[in-house]
Amino acid sequence: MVNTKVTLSGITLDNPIIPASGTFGYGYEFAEYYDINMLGSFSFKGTTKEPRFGNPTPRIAECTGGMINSVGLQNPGIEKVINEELPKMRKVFHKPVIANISGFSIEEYAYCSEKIDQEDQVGIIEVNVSCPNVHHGGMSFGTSPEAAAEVTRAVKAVTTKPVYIKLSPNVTDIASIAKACQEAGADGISLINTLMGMRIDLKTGKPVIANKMGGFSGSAIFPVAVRMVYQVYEAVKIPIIGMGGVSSAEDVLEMMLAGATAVQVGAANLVEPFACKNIIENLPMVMKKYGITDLNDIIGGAHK
Amino acid sequence: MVNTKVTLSGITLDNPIIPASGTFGYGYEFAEYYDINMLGSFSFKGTTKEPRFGNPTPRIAECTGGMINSVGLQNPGIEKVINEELPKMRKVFHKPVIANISGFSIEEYAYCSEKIDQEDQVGIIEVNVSCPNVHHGGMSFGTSPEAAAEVTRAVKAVTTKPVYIKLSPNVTDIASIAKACQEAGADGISLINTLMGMRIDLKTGKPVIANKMGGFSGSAIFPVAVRMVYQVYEAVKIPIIGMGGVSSAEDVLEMMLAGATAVQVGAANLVEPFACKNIIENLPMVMKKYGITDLNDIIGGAHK
Amino acid sequence: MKQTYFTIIKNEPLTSTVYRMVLEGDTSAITSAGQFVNIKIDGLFLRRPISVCDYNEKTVTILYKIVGKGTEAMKTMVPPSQLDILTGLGNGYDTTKSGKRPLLIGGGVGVPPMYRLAKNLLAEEKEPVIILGFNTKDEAFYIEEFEQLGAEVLVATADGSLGKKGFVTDIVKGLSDYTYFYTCGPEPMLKALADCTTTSGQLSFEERMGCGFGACMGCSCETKYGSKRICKDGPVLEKEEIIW
Amino acid sequence: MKQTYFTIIKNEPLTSTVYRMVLEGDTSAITSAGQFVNIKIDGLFLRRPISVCDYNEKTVTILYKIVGKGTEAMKTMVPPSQLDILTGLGNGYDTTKSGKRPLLIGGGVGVPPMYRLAKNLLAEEKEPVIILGFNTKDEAFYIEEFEQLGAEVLVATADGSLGKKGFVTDIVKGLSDYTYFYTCGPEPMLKALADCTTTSGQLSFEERMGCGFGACMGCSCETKYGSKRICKDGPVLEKEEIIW
Ligand SMILES: Cc1cc2nc3c(=O)[nH]c(=O)nc-3n(C[C@H](O)[C@H](O)[C@H](O)COP(=O)(O)OP(=O)(O)OC[C@H]3O[C@@H](n4cnc5c(N)ncnc54)[C@H](O)[C@@H]3O)c2cc1C
Ligand SMILES: Cc1cc2nc3c(=O)[nH]c(=O)nc-3n(C[C@H](O)[C@H](O)[C@H](O)COP(=O)(O)OP(=O)(O)OC[C@H]3O[C@@H](n4cnc5c(N)ncnc54)[C@H](O)[C@@H]3O)c2cc1C
Ligand SMILES: Cc1cc2nc3c(=O)[nH]c(=O)nc-3n(C[C@H](O)[C@H](O)[C@H](O)COP(=O)(O)O)c2cc1C
Ligand SMILES: Cc1cc2nc3c(=O)[nH]c(=O)nc-3n(C[C@H](O)[C@H](O)[C@H](O)COP(=O)(O)O)c2cc1C
Ligand code: FES
Ligand code: FES
Repeated sequence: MVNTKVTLSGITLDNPIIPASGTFGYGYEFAEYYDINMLGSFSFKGTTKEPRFGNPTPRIAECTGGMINSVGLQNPGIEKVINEELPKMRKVFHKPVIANISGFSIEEYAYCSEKIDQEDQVGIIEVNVSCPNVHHGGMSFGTSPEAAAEVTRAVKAVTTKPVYIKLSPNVTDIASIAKACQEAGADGISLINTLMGMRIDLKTGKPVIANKMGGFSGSAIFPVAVRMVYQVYEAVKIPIIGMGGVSSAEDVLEMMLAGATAVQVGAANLVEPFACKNIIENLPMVMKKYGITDLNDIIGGAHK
Repeated sequence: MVNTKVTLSGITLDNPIIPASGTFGYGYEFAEYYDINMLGSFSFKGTTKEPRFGNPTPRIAECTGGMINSVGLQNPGIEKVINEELPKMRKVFHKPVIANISGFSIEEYAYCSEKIDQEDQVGIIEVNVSCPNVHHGGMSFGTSPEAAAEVTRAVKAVTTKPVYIKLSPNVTDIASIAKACQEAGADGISLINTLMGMRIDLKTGKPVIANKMGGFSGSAIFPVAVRMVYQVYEAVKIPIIGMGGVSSAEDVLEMMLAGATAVQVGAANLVEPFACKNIIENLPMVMKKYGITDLNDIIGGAHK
Repeated sequence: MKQTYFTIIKNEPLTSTVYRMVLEGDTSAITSAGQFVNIKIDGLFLRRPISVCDYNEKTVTILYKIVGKGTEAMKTMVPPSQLDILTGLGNGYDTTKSGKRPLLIGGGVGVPPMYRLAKNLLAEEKEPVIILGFNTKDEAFYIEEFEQLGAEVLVATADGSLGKKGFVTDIVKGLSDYTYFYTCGPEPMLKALADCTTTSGQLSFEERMGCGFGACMGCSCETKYGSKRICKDGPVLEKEEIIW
Repeated sequence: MKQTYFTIIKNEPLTSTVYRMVLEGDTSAITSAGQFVNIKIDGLFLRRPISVCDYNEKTVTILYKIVGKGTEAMKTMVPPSQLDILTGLGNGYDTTKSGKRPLLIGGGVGVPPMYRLAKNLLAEEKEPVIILGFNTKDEAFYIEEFEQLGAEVLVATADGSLGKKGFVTDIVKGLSDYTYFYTCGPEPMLKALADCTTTSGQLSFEERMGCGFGACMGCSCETKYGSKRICKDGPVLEKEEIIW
């Protein structure tokens, strides 16, 4: 018997596998295909104050080992999420979930976080300061330590639940941003969001994505994600949820060795609807192969 | 008949294909396999003032769609490059080459650039401010507009040939760095160097690369490279040499549509020794397929 | 939706760029004409969505046009190799609204879903009129197959090399006794049809897809009744809800 | 170096983890024992370097151990599929220095290159002594093949289940009449052999490779005569130049 239980800020997960925000909706699409209660948790679609249609289509482009999306935070807005989506979600998933929150101003982050904080089923609030599709004064909140810290403080001031800040990889110095969030009171760090990427259609000579650029994710970005998780683990003491290109139980172990306590799976869910189920089912076998009896033993193991 | 000739700062290349620094040695390895005079030009291995063995091995790791290297600027030093390598190179390549220069101080950049500037066969000096393996005060010269501009000015002050600054992608705002280089007198911009990446060996639980992190390149990074070339094209007026994951004639066209005047091919040479030859031979056919008669017509085409 | 392995039992050209592939496997998730499958192709990240042209308990037939890497790869596949496929995607056409004499209008690679739809309508003892549009005679396919179903088939080619010279709309404009319409094809054709038809109808849309089963919001479009996902709430939309 | 397609004509297990693959194609670039080939495997970026075990005008034989993704994929390949391979890589062993009675010492997957080397030395009418080291009997392979060459073969296993219990060095220490040595195997074994041998010799090294043909400096190692690339200036180094 192996132990796959891990703990994030006092919340124990049966296993570290968490579908990433934006790739799992509110869970019920997937609940049609398998019992999603086998998941450690899941992070639901990024929520903003107002309803958003998101960016114009095409919003998706193919890349070697990955994809670009520019969905642009399509969501029904915080009221509808709380009143319509969460009740539906509750029927198919009975564990604490991760509420992914986005915003265009400090006030909006605080507003949505305060609201969602009151929802019983929310275990962790994951504050996305990194969406590359939405700009506030040019760059996102996640590109400067000060702005990220400010968002963190504002959200912490109005919430009672653990707050994880989700960082953008499109920065020069990820460690200093993570550190600033920790100092501002963050309970944990989620990383990485998508890399900014672009594809051009040779037939039209124009960007494939209507919005020109979008967020690049999938296996291709895994080495960047592992590196950043490793760097952030050296910089902070709070737990890390690692993600970016994870698509196998082996990838989960690698992320945890780099320093992640739990691991999110994003784009892989889209092309392999059973990706998370398969990973969870394979995990004990792969742990045995590498002589691991308790996942907690390997968190940050590559630093030793 | 299609036209594949492009011009970089007054130097006309028969085609835009240029093997990237560090993946083509000084050319003579490849000259054993094909006549490398078919290339537009090539950028030789990064040169420093002193000879360098580089980083400890293992220096190479496998990734989805790419690889990590931490060669760490192994080279015989500027004297030997000039006295031993260039004479050998001259025998197998008869066109202007690109001299790739690295350094650990402003003085070293200037010293090496001044020396190499006197070599007849050097057409362009490509100043690598981006190598992620070598740190000066923590980060490389390529991570701040000021430092990059300072290197540019120092090199321009002591050289007569076109100076291209080769930028790191591991930054928050590539456009502002490119702009600073242009203002400091750069004749062109080369981008991107490798993304910082890491892999961990599950068998040992430790990083695969002895130096822990290394430079991630290959097809996987193509969407990031296209995006950055596109961003820099909007920010500067000087020509861009685009690179990062290029491995086909189609990729060359995509880079040029994004804004590149010429295109370098790196990691692809290592796994397909005939990559550049194949690309050059396929280029006219692929141009015809997309109705392109003159490559110059498509440079920056995606911005229109 | 089901994820299953299918075995290729036939893969053959219909024209120089359009191929027919017949696949054997579990088709139980496919419930109506106008649905699509999403095919995993080695070396590519995203699956490729292709409409169901026809199916029975054991096989599904798709017709695909070679346009890029994925379809290039499909072209070279030989029986009995296997493909990882998601089936039963999308809403499909609703035949209950057809009336007695619906038009089925397919343009280019929008032709395939019309085949099963025609079969279904004929089985329901309706009298579909099939209108197929192609650029030129050499690119035309499946005309005989439609005729063999016993339906009335009208063809338009842009260059006049087969059937009526012009577009499918030129044919539709000349008709008046139809009760409804179903269509699939390039978006400009869909728009033109929505404009020139005198009845209600259902139109099948294409969009670049991330997942194909409703998870990513990659394929959203705005309709009069709010945002819809082409892959899950579509690909078939009703004429009245579409915002052009 | 040559880049050519080879056709797999045989791919069979020798033990539960070691396989033999025989490939047919243009072997003209292979010039000596101890060279290696670099194999492109679908879905992996880097090629995989494997020593030449034997070759003739038309075929090359390699023995490989399943250790990761690449070798897992090789294991499932079936004749007559094709592989894109770079051949004629590395310097190989120099037999001119062997003297009359050289030792050939192979450990684990270091055994394969010894096979062709033994053949070459025998053809030169020398009297090689073959020393093969394995962990245990079940992991041993190619002993008979070496014996059939007509050479003297000594075996050591770590657990004593076959041949002498212990390491190849335990055998080497008991020998005194040898004129030279050639070896390939895990680095600790190479080091131990360099220490316990009384003659000069040639040792073959492994390193993670980017290109395998001298272009990337990924595989450099420092020697007494400066930096060398394992892939091009090696994999065979002389005992005297090695810095441990
Ligand atoms: C619901 C639906 C049903 C379809 N049915 C058919 C059919 O029956 N027969 C047929 O030939 N084609 C059909 N298509 C179009 C088909 O999906 C594309 O032609 C195919 O994906 C192109 O892949 P590729 O790799 O060859 O081309 P590439 O150009 O290399 O594709 C690159 C990317 O663009 C996407 N893409 C390219 N063209 C389209 C397009 N027109 N629509 C959506 N995504 C696209 C691909 O899925 C892929 O992600 C359908 C599309 C959709 C959305
Ligand atoms: C010159 C040379 C000759 C070799 N000859 C043989 C042989 O005859 N038989 C045999 O079984 N093996 C041989 N090896 C080792 C063989 O290359 C590796 O076992 C193989 O590449 C592992 O690939 P994988 O994808 O299965 O493993 P993975 O662990 O998935 O490989 C990941 C990466 O690590 C590299 N790698 C892993 N192990 C090694 C290693 N020991 N040495 C170098 N790179 C490694 C791979 O090339 C790849 O880049 C040789 C290695 C070298 C350098
Ligand atoms: C289609 C799509 C939509 C996404 N939407 C969100 C979102 O709403 N909020 C967020 O924080 N991250 C979002 N992400 C980012 C993912 O949660 C994840 O951080 C990223 O994709 C990297 O993981 P991956 O490589 O496993 O996909 C989205 C990603 C994709 C592919
Ligand atoms: C093995 C290796 C060595 C490299 N050495 C150098 C170097 O010395 N100087 C430099 O400017 N870039 C160096 N690079 C970076 C490449 O020139 C190129 O910018 C990068 O690899 C992205 O292109 P690619 O994806 O085509 O490889 C090296 C890359 C590789 C893979
Ligand atoms: S393609 Fe993912 S929701 Fe439609
Ligand atoms: S592996 Fe590239 S030089 Fe040896």
